[in-house]
Amino acid sequence: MELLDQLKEKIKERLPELDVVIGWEQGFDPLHATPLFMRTEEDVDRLVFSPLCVHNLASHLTGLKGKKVGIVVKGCDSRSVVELLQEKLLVREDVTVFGLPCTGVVSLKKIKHALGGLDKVASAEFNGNELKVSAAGAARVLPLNEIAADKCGRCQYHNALLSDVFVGAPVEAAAEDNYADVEAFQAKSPQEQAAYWRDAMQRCLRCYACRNACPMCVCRDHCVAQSREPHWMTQQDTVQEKWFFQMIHALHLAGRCTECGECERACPVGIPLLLLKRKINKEIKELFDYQAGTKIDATPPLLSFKVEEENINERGW
Amino acid sequence: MKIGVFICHCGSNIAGTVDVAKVAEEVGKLPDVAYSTDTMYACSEPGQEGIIQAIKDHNLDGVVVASCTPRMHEPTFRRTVERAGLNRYMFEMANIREHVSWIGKDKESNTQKAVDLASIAVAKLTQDRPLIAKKFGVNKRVMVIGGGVAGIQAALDCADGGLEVVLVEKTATIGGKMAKLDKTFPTVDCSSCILGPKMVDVAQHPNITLYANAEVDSVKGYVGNFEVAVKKKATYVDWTACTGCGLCTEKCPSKKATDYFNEKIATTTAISIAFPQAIPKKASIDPEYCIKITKDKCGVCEKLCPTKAIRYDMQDETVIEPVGAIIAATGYDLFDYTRYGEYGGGRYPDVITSLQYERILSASGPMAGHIKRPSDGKEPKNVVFVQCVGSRDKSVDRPYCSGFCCMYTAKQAIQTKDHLPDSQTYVFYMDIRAPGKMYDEFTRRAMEEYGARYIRGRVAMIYPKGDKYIVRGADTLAGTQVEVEADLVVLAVGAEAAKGASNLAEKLRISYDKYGFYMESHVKLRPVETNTAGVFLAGSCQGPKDIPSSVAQGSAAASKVLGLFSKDELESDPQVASVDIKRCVGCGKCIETCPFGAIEETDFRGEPKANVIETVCQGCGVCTSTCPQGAIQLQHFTDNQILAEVNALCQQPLVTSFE
Amino acid sequence: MAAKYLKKENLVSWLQTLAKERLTLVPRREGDAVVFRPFAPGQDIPLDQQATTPPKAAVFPQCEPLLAFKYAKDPENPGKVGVQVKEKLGDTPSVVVGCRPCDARGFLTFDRVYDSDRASDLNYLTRRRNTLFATLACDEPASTCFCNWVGSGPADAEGSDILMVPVEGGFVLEPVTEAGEKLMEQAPLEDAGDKAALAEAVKENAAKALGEAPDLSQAREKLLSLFDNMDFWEGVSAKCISCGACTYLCPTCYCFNITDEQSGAEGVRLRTWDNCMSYLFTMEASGHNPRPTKAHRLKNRVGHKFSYYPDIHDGHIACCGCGRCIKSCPSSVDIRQIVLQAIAASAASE
Amino acid sequence: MPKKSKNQEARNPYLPAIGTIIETIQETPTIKTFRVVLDDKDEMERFTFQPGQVGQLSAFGVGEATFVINSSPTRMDYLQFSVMRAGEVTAKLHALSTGDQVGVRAPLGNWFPYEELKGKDIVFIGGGIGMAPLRTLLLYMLDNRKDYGKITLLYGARTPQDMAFQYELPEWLEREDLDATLTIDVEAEGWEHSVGLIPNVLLEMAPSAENCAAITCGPPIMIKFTLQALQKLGFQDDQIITTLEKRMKCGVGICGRCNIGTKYVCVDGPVFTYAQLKTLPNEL
Amino acid sequence: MSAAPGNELRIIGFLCNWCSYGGADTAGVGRMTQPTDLRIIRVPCSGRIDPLFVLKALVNGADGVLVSGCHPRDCHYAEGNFYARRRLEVLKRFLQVLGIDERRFEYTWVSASEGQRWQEVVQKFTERIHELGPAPKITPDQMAMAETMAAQPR
Repeated sequence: MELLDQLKEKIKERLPELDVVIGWEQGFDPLHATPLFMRTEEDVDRLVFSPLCVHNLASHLTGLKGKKVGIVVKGCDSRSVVELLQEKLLVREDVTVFGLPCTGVVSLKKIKHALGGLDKVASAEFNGNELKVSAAGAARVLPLNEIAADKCGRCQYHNALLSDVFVGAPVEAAAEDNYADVEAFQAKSPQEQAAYWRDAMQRCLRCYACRNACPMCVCRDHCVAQSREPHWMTQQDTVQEKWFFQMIHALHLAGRCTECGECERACPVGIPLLLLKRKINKEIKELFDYQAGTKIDATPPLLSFKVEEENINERGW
Repeated sequence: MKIGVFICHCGSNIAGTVDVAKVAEEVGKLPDVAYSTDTMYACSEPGQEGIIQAIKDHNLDGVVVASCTPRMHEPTFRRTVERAGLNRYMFEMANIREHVSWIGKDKESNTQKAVDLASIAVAKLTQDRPLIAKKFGVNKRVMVIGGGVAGIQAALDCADGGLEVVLVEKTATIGGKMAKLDKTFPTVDCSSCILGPKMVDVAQHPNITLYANAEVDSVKGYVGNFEVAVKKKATYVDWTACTGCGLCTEKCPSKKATDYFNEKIATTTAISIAFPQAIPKKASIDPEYCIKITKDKCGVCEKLCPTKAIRYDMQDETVIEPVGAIIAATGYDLFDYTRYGEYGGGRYPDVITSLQYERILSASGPMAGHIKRPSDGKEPKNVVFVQCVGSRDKSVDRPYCSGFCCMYTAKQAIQTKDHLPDSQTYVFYMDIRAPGKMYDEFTRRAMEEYGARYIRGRVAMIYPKGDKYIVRGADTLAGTQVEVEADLVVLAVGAEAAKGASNLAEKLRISYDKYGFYMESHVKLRPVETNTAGVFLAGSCQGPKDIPSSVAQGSAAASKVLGLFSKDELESDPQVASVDIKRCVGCGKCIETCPFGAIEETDFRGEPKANVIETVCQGCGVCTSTCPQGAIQLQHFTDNQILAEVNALCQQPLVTSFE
Repeated sequence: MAAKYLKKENLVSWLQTLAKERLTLVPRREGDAVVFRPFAPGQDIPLDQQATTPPKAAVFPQCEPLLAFKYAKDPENPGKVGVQVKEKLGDTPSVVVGCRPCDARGFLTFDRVYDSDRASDLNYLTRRRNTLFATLACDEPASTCFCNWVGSGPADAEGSDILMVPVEGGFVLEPVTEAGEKLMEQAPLEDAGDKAALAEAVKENAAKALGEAPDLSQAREKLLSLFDNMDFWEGVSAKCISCGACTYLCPTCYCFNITDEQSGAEGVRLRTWDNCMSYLFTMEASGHNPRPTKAHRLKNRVGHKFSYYPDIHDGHIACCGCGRCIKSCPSSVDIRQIVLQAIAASAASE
Repeated sequence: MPKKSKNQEARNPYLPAIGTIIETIQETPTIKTFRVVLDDKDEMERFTFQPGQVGQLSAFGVGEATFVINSSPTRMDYLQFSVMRAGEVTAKLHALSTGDQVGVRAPLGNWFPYEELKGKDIVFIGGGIGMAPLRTLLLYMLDNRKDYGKITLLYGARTPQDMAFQYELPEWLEREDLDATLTIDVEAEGWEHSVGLIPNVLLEMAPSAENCAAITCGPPIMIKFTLQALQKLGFQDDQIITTLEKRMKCGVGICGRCNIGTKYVCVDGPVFTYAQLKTLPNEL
Repeated sequence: MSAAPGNELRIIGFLCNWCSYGGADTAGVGRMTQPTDLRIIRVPCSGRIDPLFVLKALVNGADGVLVSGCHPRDCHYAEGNFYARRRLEVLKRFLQVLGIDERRFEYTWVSASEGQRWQEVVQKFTERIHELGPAPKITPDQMAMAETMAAQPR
């Protein structure tokens, strides 16, 4: 609570010079937080911060261009802000970052699995490393590490990498990411992989929540998924088209994706989209020793080159 | 769309292994193809007339020719369709000769492949749009980089043709390698006697601005409108004041400075003038050896200088020269023979390079034209010439022939005999390359009249024995080992690309081969052009050349520039990138990746947007594949055009078929 | 026919029978989602909660051909190309089993638009006439449910052919239409007996659990009165990310796009779901866009459902209260809140 | 489940009739006119429409776009559409020539209230491609000349080259029963007519508002200032009639994108009086 | 368009105009016999090749895709192939997670003079694709089968 009070105080201090500050508030049920756009002190009083604050609020930044915007970020969210700044998609002076330390957020999908559904949640409360939920008349206690988002288990940046105001005590821990999930998936045969994606893509609705939730998908209104010039895709609802869109999304994020996982979280039909981006990130790391969203003054690896590449073999025949 | 398709027989070149009539028939079934036929020679006069007639008869709005490579006849056919009133970009070519008939044996497969390739061309054409070239003005000034004989010739020809010329020379004097030579083959006439007057012409020509001791720093712009930044390196002497009287060089107490002009066989003073005929004849200070600059003592030259031209605090200075064309004439450098450990690797004082020998032979050289051994000043008796040092040798990555070494070695053998009638010369050679006018006769004279002993074989080793050297090699004609006792060994070191050549090439955006020699546009047909419009080549920067060839290229490059400048306006290639302002989100990724700086950020109603500087854009399309939303499209190679080609080859079936 | 009882264990055999004559769509778990798919023997049929996606696609597919066309050449004159078109109507007899009352009722919103005095959408109507709904009544509302706000309820049979009320051990099936009755004839049913009373209790409890519904009748004028209050709309749309999750999961969202695709000489004109939250929805070729921001677009989405549509269609709200737009919204935008806020805000400004 | 369609005809509203282009006219660098005859002779003979109604032209493979039928119902030799090149469909249409086939879904939408306008003076004010919808009504009125009072036409374009319908302008200028004025934005060589922006020229012409209706169409900015000018001249809101353009797909009020509040431009429009527009929410 | 006769597979090549397309021409001029499966699409520079073209071809059913450009440091446009090298390498590795056999895509560098090298490249790549056989296609039938399979209890 103390952290939250400090945060509110700091936001109130800066609010007069800002058009809006983005944070979280309680959503439609006890398990859902929802983005909060604070313009007045009363708005700030509705601010919450807990492991339920899953949204990466940086996704809203490019839509607020030209405004003085404050944003509350967790460690992972801050990487998106860094990447946006690096790509000059934001003006540094226009953004005030309220950085937080974070020990992890929940995966609502995991809670849904544990509870058998999220439709009837009556209360939810965090107690140390446990979540106490009552749903459909029954109470359950879920340890945080069992319901934490996958990304939190491999988090290397618990604390906001960039902040104008940092609130709270930095978290010391940092995990290693060995891309075990990617490795495991790669162990499948191409046929198995293809079948997996074919099945998953079949239920894709082409709602583009994955794209619009992505903080780095800055084309949005001009996305090639729906344009005729260029006409990369048809509007047919075939698996190929839906799958091809995910390839576009992943490749357009190559060297840019900060692995916030919003694409996957936003997907209403639960397609594990982050895997595709993590695969590319794994390769980008290996090839160029680069991690998106960690340095403002870096150049994304696919927008640069070296005359002699250390890790790419020249592919002589 | 109404497309006409013409399948060329190319005599039997295509028709021999492709059923051209079948191809025409199959492609004719495509919905947009209104007319399809086969033709004997599409590129011939009647072939082209046939295309023009068909365009008129069938009201065609685009043409596909399936014949040879577009790299050959695309321009031809573009002109053809233009003559018929179509835009020249409403034309596509399918390469069914080089890519089909000449490489595939099976007629059926070839025919199907030809159908596919022609169909791709049709698919692309349905997406083509007329493109119109923009005109832009030309700055009729030319820059020549390099003041060797090729550069001098190019500069003089351009200047005589009425152009303003900026000549940029890296060293303190023009003249290049030729100025260092004593005599030239096959006439054995005095090098400086024939070059000197040309150098003076350069100095006196009203149209030529000469920057000696200067280098090109950066090149911006495009044909007709380059902006070249030239860095004038500090000489510590105000050249506007210096009269070249030479008083300073006489009195300079620092006499150990490296004498580059004399190929380091002597030393010079810290303040010096390269040689008596130097152009410009101005003194310059080598700061490394100047006592005043290094130790803040001395200052003799400053006190002596009658025109008060000395400036110890001089800095490098950059000037911007706007020009419309650039001739690169940066010459060559010598192979570093010290890489041959078996020849002493530079440790033996009497094993010298051929160019050092030229300086020894030169009457104005450090030995005043007397042949003496560098080690002890004695006249040599046996002089051994070793050819192909750093030429035709894969082991040092110099597999190519430097071309002129055979000739100058023969010349030096002749000169040796002239200077020292008692001497005996030996020449170890691999083959004698003497294909020029009077060249072979000349080498024969060296052997027959001047007694040079030619031994065919590589030298395996040179080692000292007493005050002499043993040159051991094979005589491959006799099939024996040979050992020759030598007083002086002259290595015919090969030519390699000038140091920094690749660096300059990148600034000029021209390509170079793996040895650093600049790439001409076409080996045979465009020898002085490059693939960058407005940049031309002359002399050895393109590959080793003797003097007549270098001079010829200098003139050739000049004539290309004069031709280019004969128009007041140039047409830009419309195959450039173009921004859809509605789709551009102003992220600047294209600006970041453009290799030519051809994209700039502009403001459109308060939003940043990309803007293509059409004359700078070279049409590579890196921007198009960088832009995620496809807002910047390379005209004539747009996403939709390439996608149409892909779809022509493989497309997903539609969700419903018509039936 | 009166209400009958279907034992849980007999559900599959009924579905098997149905599947012989009709494309039988039932909920199926796929990944983290429950979606409607053709029934296959041996599959698990998750009926305990509302499916992730509604069975909208059964009648109104995500993508369908409106027509196919073909360019044909005149053999005499290859320069003359003719074109033929063919309509493409899907008339496979289908039945959806296990959807919820809100899901089935959603099509009523379609019907008023797709079959009007002005036009009859044959593609839609052909499928509509060939599709039946055996709807499962809800026993307990989810936190996102608000069917009672829009004039419906957890056991609303309107739009369904059979209403299945879940009771201990099985379902009480109530025929709603003649076609539904016929379907029931194929089921291994028992007399409802005292199960009928149990079913009534389930219905009652569910209705009670939903609580009191606010009066939305004034929303029609209130939303219009707020039309020019862009501050309001910017406020409520701030967290929206303009994706199509809400519209594509909505049983009542009926807007669509038409695009052509061609391959060689043949092609199709496709009808695909479209999303009014997309910038492109109203984007004109000139570059002008009457709804340039998400605030404009959300205003139209809410306005259309709660004001413009009811205005044209006898007060019927174009929302079935299923709550999927709330539940599946990546930002948890709550359309209930927006409507209530609109009513409150315009009241405050009056 | 609806058993029977409410719409008795129940023809497929998405199925276009096939028509053949019998003539094209390159009106301006960006506007091309197509004269189309439906291939089915009976259908062509039966075809009727009202001035102001629109049609959807199909370039199969690319898509459909909406254009007003700018020929007059009184002259049914062909249906005329004038297409300004803007997007993908219009680009494809521009590539078509005589003998090519197109799809036609027409007539769609409402029309000018030509019956109610009988006996009134009429002022037509057209800008650029906005002249096309006016042309159909103008021709209709000229063909029923006795039914209407004084008819005035003000047609403006950016430059002389941008002026469409040049083949009939001389006739319009010469007709005694039509007061036609042409204007361009800025002076150009060889231009013998008015120069100036449409609203300014309109104010100079100062047509009387009494028993008069103004019918105007053009780019949004022109409409904005023309409305102001008309108001200055004393025209009431219900005396001003215009026609709207929106992104349309289905053309029959279903697909849901062309609405302004409760009104669907494709079926309730495109013709509105300014008075009607004022009752709609502000979302043009 | 129908696939080629006989047992040809569908292989698409994207070649830069200045080097590799010229190299293929050189091979042709030298009458260097090659398998006939490959269909070449000419682009100005390997830097113009959006990796998505390759994916589009593969998703659309191509059995193999070959990209060839100027050797690094030899780009006609100075830097195009440097960008291409990074993009194509990332693409190649990306395939490992998509279920598209990465051997179906290859990129290489062939200069305009390397006719023989081009011949070898085409030879080897075509052989490789034939070893892999036709690419698995997603057909409606297959989808229906997958659906039935997926409906089985898990």
